[in-house]
Amino acid sequence: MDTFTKETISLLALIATLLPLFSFAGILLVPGSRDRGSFFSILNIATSLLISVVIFLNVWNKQPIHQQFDWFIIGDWRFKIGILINNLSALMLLLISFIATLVHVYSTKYMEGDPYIFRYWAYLGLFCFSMFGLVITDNLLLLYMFWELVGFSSYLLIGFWFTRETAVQANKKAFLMNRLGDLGFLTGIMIVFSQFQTLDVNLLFSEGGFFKRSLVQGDLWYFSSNHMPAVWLTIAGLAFFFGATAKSAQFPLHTWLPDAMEGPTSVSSLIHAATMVAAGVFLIARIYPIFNPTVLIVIASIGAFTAFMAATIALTQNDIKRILAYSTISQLGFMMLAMGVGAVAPAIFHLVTHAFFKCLLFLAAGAVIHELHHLKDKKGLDFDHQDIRNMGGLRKFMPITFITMLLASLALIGLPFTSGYLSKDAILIQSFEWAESQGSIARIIPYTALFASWMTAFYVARLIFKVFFGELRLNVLFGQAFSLHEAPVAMKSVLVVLAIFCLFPLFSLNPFHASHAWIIEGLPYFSTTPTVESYHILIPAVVSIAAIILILIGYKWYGKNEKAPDYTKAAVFRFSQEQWYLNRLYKVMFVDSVLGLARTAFSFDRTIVDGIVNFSGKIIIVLSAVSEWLDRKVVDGLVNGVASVARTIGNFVRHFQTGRLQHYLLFMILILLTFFVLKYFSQAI
Amino acid sequence: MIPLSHYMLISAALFSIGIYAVLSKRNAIMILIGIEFMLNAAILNFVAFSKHDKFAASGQVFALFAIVLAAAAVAVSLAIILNVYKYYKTIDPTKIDKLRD
Amino acid sequence: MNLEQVVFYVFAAVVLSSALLVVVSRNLVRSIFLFFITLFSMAGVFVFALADFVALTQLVIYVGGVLVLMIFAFLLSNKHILDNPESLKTKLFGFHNLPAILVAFLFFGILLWCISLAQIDQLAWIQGSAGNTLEVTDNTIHNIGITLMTKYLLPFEVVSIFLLMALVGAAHLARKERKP
Amino acid sequence: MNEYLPYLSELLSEALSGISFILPEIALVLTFLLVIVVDLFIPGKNSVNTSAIALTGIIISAYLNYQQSLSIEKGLSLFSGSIVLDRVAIGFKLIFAFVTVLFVVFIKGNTALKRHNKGLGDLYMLLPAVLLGLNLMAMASNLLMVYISIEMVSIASYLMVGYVSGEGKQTEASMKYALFGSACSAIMLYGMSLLYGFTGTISLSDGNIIAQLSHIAEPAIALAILLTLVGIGFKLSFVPLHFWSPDVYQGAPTPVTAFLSTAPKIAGFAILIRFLIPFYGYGAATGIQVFDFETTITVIAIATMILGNFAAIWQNNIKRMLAYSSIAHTGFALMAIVAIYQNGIRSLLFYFTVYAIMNMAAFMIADQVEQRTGEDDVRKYKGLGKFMKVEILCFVVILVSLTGLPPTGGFIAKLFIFTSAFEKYQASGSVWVLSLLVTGAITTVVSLFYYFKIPLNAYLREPDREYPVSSGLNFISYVILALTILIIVLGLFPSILA
Repeated sequence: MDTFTKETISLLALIATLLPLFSFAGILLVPGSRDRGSFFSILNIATSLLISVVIFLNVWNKQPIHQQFDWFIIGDWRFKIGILINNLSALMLLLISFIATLVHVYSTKYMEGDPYIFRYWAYLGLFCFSMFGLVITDNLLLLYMFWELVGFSSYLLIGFWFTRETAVQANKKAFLMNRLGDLGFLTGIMIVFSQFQTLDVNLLFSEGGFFKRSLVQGDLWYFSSNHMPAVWLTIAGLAFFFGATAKSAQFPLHTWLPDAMEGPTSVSSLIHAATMVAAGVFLIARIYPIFNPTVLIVIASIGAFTAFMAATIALTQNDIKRILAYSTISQLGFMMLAMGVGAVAPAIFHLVTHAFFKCLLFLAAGAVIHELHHLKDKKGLDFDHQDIRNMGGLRKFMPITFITMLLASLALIGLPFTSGYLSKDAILIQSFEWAESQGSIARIIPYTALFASWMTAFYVARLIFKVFFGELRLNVLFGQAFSLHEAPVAMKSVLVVLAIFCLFPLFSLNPFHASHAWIIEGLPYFSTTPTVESYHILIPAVVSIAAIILILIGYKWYGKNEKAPDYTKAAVFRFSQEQWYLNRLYKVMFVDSVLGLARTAFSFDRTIVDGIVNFSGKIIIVLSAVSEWLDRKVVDGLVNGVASVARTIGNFVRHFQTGRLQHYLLFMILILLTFFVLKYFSQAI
Repeated sequence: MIPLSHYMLISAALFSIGIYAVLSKRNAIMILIGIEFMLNAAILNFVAFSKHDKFAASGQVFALFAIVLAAAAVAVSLAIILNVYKYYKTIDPTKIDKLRD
Repeated sequence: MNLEQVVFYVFAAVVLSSALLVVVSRNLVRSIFLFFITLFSMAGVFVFALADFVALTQLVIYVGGVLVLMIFAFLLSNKHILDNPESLKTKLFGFHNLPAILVAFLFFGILLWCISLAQIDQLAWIQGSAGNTLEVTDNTIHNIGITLMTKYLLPFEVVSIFLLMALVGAAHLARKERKP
Repeated sequence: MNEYLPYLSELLSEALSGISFILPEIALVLTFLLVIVVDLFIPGKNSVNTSAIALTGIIISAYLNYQQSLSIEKGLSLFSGSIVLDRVAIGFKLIFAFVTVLFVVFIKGNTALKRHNKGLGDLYMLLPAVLLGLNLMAMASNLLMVYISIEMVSIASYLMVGYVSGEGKQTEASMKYALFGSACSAIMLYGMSLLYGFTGTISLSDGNIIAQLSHIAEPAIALAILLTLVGIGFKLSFVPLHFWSPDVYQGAPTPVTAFLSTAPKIAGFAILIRFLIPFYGYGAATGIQVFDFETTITVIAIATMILGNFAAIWQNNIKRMLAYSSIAHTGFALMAIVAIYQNGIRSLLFYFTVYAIMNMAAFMIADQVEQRTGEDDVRKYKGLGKFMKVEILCFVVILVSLTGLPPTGGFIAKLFIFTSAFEKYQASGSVWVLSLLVTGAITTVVSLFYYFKIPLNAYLREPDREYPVSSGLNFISYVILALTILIIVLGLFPSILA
């Protein structure tokens, strides 16, 4: 298939992009029954997927495709737009179309029976169109347009169940947060344009592009005959990052993402886990040369902090989708961190692996929610079908869902043999290496990330154990025995396909080492930091062992309390013994070699060991409470504060609008004279 | 010869009196009269300076146009004030404040 | 001080004092007649600036047009319009007038300051206007007639449209509504 | 008279030679007269005759303007410097003609105006006259023409606001408007008299006025200029001359409000540009700066943007809200005035075209909603998204454009202005311009708070009452749809205007 010319490939890319738009327009414009559109949408998106595969095969590790034509000319401004497909965009194109196709298939069952389902298909089409456009465009301005359009279609989908007040609120919040971010994006565009007089991504950011050729000398930033103060370079970088912060839900603009879980779960999985939130990361990768070291440190710190903070919050959540939402934020934090430390390729690699396993987690959670909701409706019960405290023991009823979700969880935790292991460890290793070359304070960043990754193991374990192990707590709650069913075939098969993508072989032949993964090798920007060989063994080991220990603690806390008869034969039981073994180990260490109080060994074990476990548990709870408070009060407060300041100013201004003509004239003349007096008697203006 | 500054003085005083009338009177027609004072003050300036602009006579011509335009504006404003009176039974501008924030 | 100056300052005094009386008078009819005096003496001041045609126009249009229009407005409408709403309760320097008085004085002060700063009597263009200055013997009407038909032809024609528009429009507003 | 005799024929021929360049204006005058005569002798039912004549005349005049735009390359000074005809003026004139045509269509679709039992003949009489005034505003190049054209537009506007006078609201609005406006024009006239007194000339096109002003102390000049700006600012309704606009916009018939918030405002900008050009041009040529326009206009722009956007948050009456939003847009456009010597004028023309389209469309939709449901309160828009599908969908696009988000014309327009202001900042490094940019960016976000209310209510809230399944489309709906599509087309292909 190497015979395609550049023109053909650009044309194909254009077709792949326009097909979902075609389903959007077709469904909305052609009238029909309320449940129309599913076949049409799936057909279109599947064709897009097929085309994406062709494009990918033709572009990957070959010459990038770049086609342009004139867009508009006003005065001296000549805008060209076109299509730029390099490794990065070909990969993204494939990823998005693949996951979108799966989610489409899944939705046929998940959204079945919704009275306005045709709109759902239409909105999905619009979303896919904007996402494809965002990925293939070669112009920052057009990128910004698609960026907006992506946001817009996501609001449509979050607010899809608009009769719920919470959905409307969530919608509004997402909208405002993203607007704040867009301000940053626009500022960046303007700075870039005024320095370089072009917004062409290829000209600006390629090897030997304008950014590489511009240079900072002293306080000035030069490019050919233009120059401006060097601080604008930093501001531009920060501005673009701010834009990415909103879209990729980084601190402090992350709060919209958990709220956005009000939308249908299939939407959450496509948009708020796999694709749209990754747009920020994609943007950073696309314009990477713009960031100077100062901005990169900011990116790394924000990423690490976000990863840590979101992980602590996820520890105490009970809504299954919120846990996953916070874990998404945390993982996006990892990607940002990777960007900040120069590990662009691992960041994109993590983006890809994360897209698969997080999508799977959401879809599996969706299957669980779907079944419980079904049960709720059928029996006329009243309980929260997204609360993990109401679940339990589901692995008996939904074995396939359980196994696939387990695989995805292991990938999220980053245990060996999964895809997540490869990408996450690549990030951690590079961040440690980076910290080595940066100096002591910078070490905080990788250690924070490390800690966050341990917490990930714990909350994921908690989620899995609470949902799938033990007894169904609804039985206790309502005093009768319910039985649930496995998800329908359409949903189940999607889960299985995605589960395959959570394993290592598709990404790297070596299950323990990511450096030869084809995605990493295919992407530019290898880090310049020196390799520290010891980290390549030490870090994966530390991460994996700690993760396993934490899973066991999780099991002790959340899985063991249940008296399931067949536990003894399950493989998990052995692990529980090791947990016990570990407690003994602690006891020996504390009792013999440190404290030497043999007689009260057992009680000491109880107080110290459990105390420490409990204490650290408490600290984590406090920490997460603080984070959540910060989240709710400070960040939301900030948004609300902005709104209330705006209202206060507006109200102040309004007081002058008394309705009386002479007041108006009086104020007018007074303001005029005041201006005059200020200008010429006090020199204030 | 009367110095120009004296004309300016008269016009400034007349203008300020007009401003006062516009801001304080409780009758829309008095406001109109105040506006006429302000216009007359401006016209006086034009006329006074026009003395030194014999050929172009910009000032005097400007004054003529201003007088004519003012008359038209007064006619329209009076028609409007009459309409207001028809609905509010008053022309006190402090009482006509239904449109407000 | 010669006779010319004396007469000028008398006119000026009449202008200002009658204008002040207009704004402090509580009776609307009296105000309007004082307004007539102000406009009339204003025309006198114009004559001193050698603008006899403008003075005439002032008399014809303002006194003959505007003032009559105002009086007609009273006559056509209800006579209650003549009841001055402020006549009963307010005094000249009542509290509610205070902002207006302050603003008027502030404005006056700033105007005086600017006029003195600008040194009106020594303006560059006036210094250089020898030969372009009106004399008492000059006839301004010819001059204005010619400039109106040449230099100011466009404004002159536009104003005619303007007046027609204002006339028809004002007539529309004042017209009684037809019964539907 | 004898002094003039030698020059008389020369003067006359100069005056006559200008006539061939004001054909669009002559067409308007003829239309004006024809409308009056026809209205007088053939009073057609529902004013079909007069509206047809007015519309034809305006379109002919627009066509003549278009012809001019093809032949005029550089500016022509006509009628002894009374007016200047250049490409910028023609651009403005075409925008005015476009808005006026929309206005005629709008009047046709408004039942309140149609029911007016004094007939609409006089309203159609006003249209060519007000368009003539607007055209002159775009071309005026001496203080006399500035004054006359502003007055002409003002008086016509007072008449239009009070036209129906079927209820107290409208008469109140027209009285406030007329008295506030007359006071402002009196103040402006005083300012002009001072300018004339200081310089001895009323011409704005030669540098003489600046050369004379440079001999005078700055505060005196500043006072004269500020007083003159009062009259211009009344047309633009920038702070502190905005007080009238919310009340008047709310009270006036909706088509009139739409027109007033569009054409005279844009014309005010045309005048402002004419007024500023000698100051900027002469200042740049000689290095003499007689008055610090940059700071003054920057301060005004910042205040206007803040006031317009922040006050709009509180409004629930749709017309008041759009009134404040138009104040906010004035502030934004002033940003381009500050940056005038860069790509300023071009971007300003684009901005105004887009603004005219979206503002007219927004008011048309608001009017349609009011006519079909009787609501002008945004909180009562609940559930309208299902009832008036097409109109509300268009409204959302228009609001997106008003906010300045892609892919609409409003976005490109704002981007142009931002970019030229940013270039200005780079050239000057002034803190004021920077704060202007910052204010512009922040208030853009603030504007979301109120624009967002409409789709929020229309789509995301359950209606309080039952609507019929759907309301049909009338010809105004198609006009709205066309304007909306135009806005998107301008957003995607801005070059079609260049």
